[in-house]
Amino acid sequence: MAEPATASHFLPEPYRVVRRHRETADTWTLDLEPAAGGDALAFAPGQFTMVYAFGAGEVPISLSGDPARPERLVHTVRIAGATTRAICTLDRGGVLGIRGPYGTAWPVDRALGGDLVIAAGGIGLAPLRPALYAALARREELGRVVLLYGGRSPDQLLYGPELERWRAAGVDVHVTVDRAGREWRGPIGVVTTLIERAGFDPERTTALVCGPEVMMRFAAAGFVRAGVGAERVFLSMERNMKCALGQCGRCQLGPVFVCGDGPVFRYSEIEPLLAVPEL
Amino acid sequence: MAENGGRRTIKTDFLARVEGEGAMRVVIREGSVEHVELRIYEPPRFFEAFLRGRSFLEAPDITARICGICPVAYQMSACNAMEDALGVVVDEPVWALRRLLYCGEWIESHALHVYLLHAPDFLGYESAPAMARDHPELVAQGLELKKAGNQLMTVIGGREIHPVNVRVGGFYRAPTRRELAPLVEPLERAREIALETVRVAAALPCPELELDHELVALRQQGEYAIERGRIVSSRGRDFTPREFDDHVVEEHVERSNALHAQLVGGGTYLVGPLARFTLGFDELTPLAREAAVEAGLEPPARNPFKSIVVRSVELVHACDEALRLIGGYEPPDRPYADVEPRASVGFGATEAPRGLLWHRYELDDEGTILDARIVPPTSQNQRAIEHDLRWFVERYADLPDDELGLRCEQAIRNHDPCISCATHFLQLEVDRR
Amino acid sequence: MKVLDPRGLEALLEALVERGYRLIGPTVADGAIVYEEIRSIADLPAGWTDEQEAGTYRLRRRDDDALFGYAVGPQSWKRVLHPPSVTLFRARRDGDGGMELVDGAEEPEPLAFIGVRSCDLHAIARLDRVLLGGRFVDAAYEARRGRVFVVAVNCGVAASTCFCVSMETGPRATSGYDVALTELLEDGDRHYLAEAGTGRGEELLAELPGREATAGEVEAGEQVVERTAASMGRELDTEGLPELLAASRDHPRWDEVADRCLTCGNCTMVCPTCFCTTVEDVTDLAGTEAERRQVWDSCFTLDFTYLHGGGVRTSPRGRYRHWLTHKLGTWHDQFGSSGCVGCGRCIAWCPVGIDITEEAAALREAPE
Amino acid sequence: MTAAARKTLAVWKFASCDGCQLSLLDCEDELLALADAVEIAHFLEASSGVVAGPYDLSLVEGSITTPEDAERIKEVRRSSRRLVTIGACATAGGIQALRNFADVRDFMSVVYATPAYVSTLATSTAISAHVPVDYELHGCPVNKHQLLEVLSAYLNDRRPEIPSYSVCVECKRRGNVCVMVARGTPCLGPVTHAGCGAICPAYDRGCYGCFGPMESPNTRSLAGWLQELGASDRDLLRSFRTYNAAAGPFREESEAHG
Ligand SMILES: Cc1cc2nc3c(=O)[nH]c(=O)nc-3n(C[C@H](O)[C@H](O)[C@H](O)COP(=O)(O)OP(=O)(O)OC[C@H]3O[C@@H](n4cnc5c(N)ncnc54)[C@H](O)[C@@H]3O)c2cc1C
Ligand code: SF4
Ligand code: SF4
Ligand code: SF4
Repeated sequence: MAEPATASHFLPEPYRVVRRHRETADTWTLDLEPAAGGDALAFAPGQFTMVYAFGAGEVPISLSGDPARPERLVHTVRIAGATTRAICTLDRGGVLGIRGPYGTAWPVDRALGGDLVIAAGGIGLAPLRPALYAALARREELGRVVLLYGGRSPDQLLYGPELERWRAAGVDVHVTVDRAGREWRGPIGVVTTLIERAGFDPERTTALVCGPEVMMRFAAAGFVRAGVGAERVFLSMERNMKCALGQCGRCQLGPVFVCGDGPVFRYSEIEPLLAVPEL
Repeated sequence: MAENGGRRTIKTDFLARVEGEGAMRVVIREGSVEHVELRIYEPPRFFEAFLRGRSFLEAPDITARICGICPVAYQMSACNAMEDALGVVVDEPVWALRRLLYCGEWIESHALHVYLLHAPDFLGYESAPAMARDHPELVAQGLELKKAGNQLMTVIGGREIHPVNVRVGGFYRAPTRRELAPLVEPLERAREIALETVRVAAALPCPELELDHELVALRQQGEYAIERGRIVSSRGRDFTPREFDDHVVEEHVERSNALHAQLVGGGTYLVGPLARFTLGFDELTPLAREAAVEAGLEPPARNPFKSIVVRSVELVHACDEALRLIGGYEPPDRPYADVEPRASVGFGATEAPRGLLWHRYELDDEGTILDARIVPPTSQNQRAIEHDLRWFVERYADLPDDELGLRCEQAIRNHDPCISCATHFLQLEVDRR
Repeated sequence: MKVLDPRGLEALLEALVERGYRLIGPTVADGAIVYEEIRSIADLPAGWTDEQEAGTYRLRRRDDDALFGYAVGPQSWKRVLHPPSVTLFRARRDGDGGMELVDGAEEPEPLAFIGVRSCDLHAIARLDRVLLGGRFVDAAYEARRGRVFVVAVNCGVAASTCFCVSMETGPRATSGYDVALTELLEDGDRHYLAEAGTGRGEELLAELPGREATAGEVEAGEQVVERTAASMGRELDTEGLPELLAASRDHPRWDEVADRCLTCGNCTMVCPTCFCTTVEDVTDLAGTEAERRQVWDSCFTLDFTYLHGGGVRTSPRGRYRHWLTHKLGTWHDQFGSSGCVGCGRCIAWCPVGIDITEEAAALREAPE
Repeated sequence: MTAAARKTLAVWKFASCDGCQLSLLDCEDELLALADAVEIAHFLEASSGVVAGPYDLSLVEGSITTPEDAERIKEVRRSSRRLVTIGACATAGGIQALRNFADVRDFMSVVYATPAYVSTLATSTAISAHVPVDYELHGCPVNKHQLLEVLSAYLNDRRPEIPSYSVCVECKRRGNVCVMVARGTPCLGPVTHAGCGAICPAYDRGCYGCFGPMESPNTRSLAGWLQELGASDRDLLRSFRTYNAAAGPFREESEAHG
């Protein structure tokens, strides 16, 4: 008779909030450390964890910190409902449950020797930030590094001060917003419009896209139109998920499970699925 | 409360700790009571009207919705009436199961009333949770007792409120012995608590008041009547539910907007624990009888302030009886008797925790209800309640207004009036202040 | 192969109990044959059979007292192996804002499944594939699964809803059992051919009173299974089905079935391979204790695909299409086989008799 | 928790049987903990102590059937930060909404000798028809575990975990044998909102729909099947027109058989 060989993958580890930073009216960045001490879990850019807030629920949240800095886990969370509210309103010192990391990663390495274009919409910049950190760590090996970032309005943009630092570190940062007041100097419009003026070499470009599903569909199509091969465009999907282990069945998108086969998918593979309503 | 010349009006806009919503108004002029009124402003829900056109099979579940406190009473009276109409003979084991379910409702309802609604009056608290701060054990044991009743209803009926297992002819499904077994322990505990309750209740301070109303209750040979029986009275009446109309008239009393039930040639009468105890004392289980005697309670019971003691005695009885029924339980061969509709009239009466609950239905060939009449206990007692109030106010008119008000409320609660029940028959004067 | 008489069968049950197994097997309750704890062969549905149609199931008397003369009922072994409600973990808040997390798993008890049909053996194997053979192992499932002893039964009758032959999952048990039985009925006599599928099955059989089967008996056993195979009530053409489904996402049949489908979820609940779950969080009133429970869910609920801002599969059409496509199509992509084992439960227990074989066949028809 | 920090709870009653608020008192194991966790500021069935509003959470039982109540509910809404309706009466008008399908004057004359005294509206309507409602808990009566879940959710600032799928999901989880399939007993479970724990089928009868319509009720398909099982139009009309008669999908289905 087999003894239970495996420890439960459902059981989270307690992590303590060591820093909270308000990004926008409804979005916070939380730095977490294992409550029991030691290093936090290691992860690759694009991966996510399941974050458990006491009694409220457990939700998938992307890791948004630097994968090269293992002592802290960073999550950027937007309040969407009860669980995310419980996460965002936790005081410093409060404890969350964390398990993971899960899912596929942004293939930053694939871009080496060529250009890397990152297109983000809204909270979609959070899962892409680790990719940007990874790219900056190997800046020398990359051609152009471009960030195309769209937000609803200027006050909804994440990581404001960092955008400047990235610029300084050799990233072409283009920001656009849907609407803005007079004081806004930048462009107004959707991210897709930035693609045309971004100035990258489509032949040797890898594009990483994350944002609302419609935005990703348009942006990915935009890259393809600009000449980037669909197999070099990647996007990160969102589906309801309860386990992240491929067992609750909820995150199916046709033949794939978003939690394990994704969330990062190659556009050439996912495009036919995205085209089907209610899949 | 208003003072105006020699006239005092004591009124409570919201009667608390009763089921349903009502109010009380007493007008005293020059020290003598001019007007006493138990007001019901619970909005009407028209059960008798919409029962017309429904199937006879639906009556138990529909009438249960008259009152969430005593749904089993409604279900049982409705079943009795339908079975009477259709000449259905129900097997004894099914009757036993009915009594068992009904015991659950008695335990739940009496414990609710004794501990959560009535005891705070005697001990001077606004609610049971408030009472729990000073008497945590007392409230805890009351809740435990109440829970035992609810468990019984849940196992047999499927849930505590509006059980789903009762049908005309019996039950949809008879519980197994295995399902009943876990009830024994809590019921044994409950019986202990009930005995303790009798002692505690008997020691509560209690005004002396003797009523001489005619007392009316069901009586059934060999049983402390609950789910069936003939209707008897302390003045020697003895009739079947079918003859109810020959004995009871509903009269429009002046000065009041309510229809008051009266006995033909008798007047004010009282149903409920006092009546049951007085007329069925000999049928209580020995344990319940002993507990009563020890508490100094013997028939006839005529002091409404003693009703809390009588309810406690009935709690002992219901626990004892439930344990006996579970001990001897064999699932009936068939959980229900077959029923065939036909044009007919049927009558049914059972003892709701608050007293006699009478139903009458007229059916057509297909079993569609042509006419329905329901007389719940609170409506029968309304006159008696007002009588108590009058007596009380006359006696204690010199108390300050708020104290008198509180005492009057307590006098009303003696009868555990269920206004939700009363509403659908009472004439209303909706008077919202 | 051994032959047991009813006493030998009883001895088999006793030997299992002696080894510490609780027995779960077919028995009659509430108008159906369900899997519950049994204590002896007297608890088996002797002389009962079932008559099944789309949306209908009725118990009927047989004219003999066969112990296994029926097909599968409303429940499957999923109920035991992947129960309707499981505590994942408990959490307690401690004074300084901390949180203690405790695994909810309980030590499972050893169970012997009596009378597992071939389709259900395959269903268990498919659950194994999902819960044990993927990126992550479901530890609680693994623990329960590892303590099960399987006594299979080769089917002597097929219901009108059965189509295991089409799915190549029966009616003969070919793997996944410790012991497999075939019931031989002859002139009112009942005998049981017993073969072992594992070492421990073999050991067990060796202890039982009985004799070696004759060639004739073995042959009779084969015939039982062949007769059953020949009397399948339904069939499903699986040829190219995953591709067909992938190409049929706009087929008008989906609208037609959505008109009938109640989105009640019964099909998923009775399906022995449907594994989807959700979680429920419960807290006490004081907010210091919390529990997280995994419970059966269904892709027919709106919550299943809920995303902030709206669900993915909101129309009944989308939900039914997902279910059928997953069962017969995308399961292949995900787990290398069909998600359907042909047990027919979803056909019989659909309250409005929607028939997966009929729907799949209709999709083959070119839309008008 | 300090007394000052405790949230206040009020329980209100409109036309109803009292059963839903009794469910609160039926939480014998939790009642005292509840009284600790919240300040019960207004709950006439349980307490004569009344604290003035505003209240953090109001539970409302019962439907609106009189002009006075139509005013009173506005007052309740004004004094409540959150307002949760409990039970079929409050969420759908209850069984007394059967008057909506008839002439209320006929109804009155059946019950009352002097109808002139009775002040009533022609319809019985859900609370949400009069004021905005934060959450609706279904059932005739509500399930006490769900009621506790709602309370604990509001106390802990989260959304109540109350699924809106069919009774069938609960029925199967419970391990009931489907009464419709195995016996041909008409059952409203497939179109009825979960919450009761599928008790009717557990007691060998069909669900009678007391929790009201589920999230995507296909009443037409079910009614068609019930007809095949032998139900007449009249049976169907009665089935859909009882405890949640005025709830949209049930009302429409009953009207299709009227
Ligand atoms: C792979 C992945 C990465 C994500 N990364 C981030 C991130 O970095 N930052 C961030 O703010 N959000 C992220 N999200 C979205 C986040 O998970 C949802 O906003 C969150 O689940 C909403 O939960 P709620 O309980 O607060 O809201 P409610 O709207 O009340 O949701 C109720 C439940 O539905 C499910 N649900 C609702 N919306 C989503 C959703 N969009 N995705 C998955 N499940 C959902 C969850 O189980 C949730 O508990 C990510 C989602 C996925 C799938
Ligand atoms: S196919 Fe049948 S069982 Fe499945 S959800 Fe639809 S109606 Fe329910
Ligand atoms: S008995 Fe009713 S609720 Fe249960 S599965 Fe069957 S149809 Fe659904
Ligand atoms: S099964 Fe249906 S009728 Fe019965 S209690 Fe549940 S919701 Fe009400």
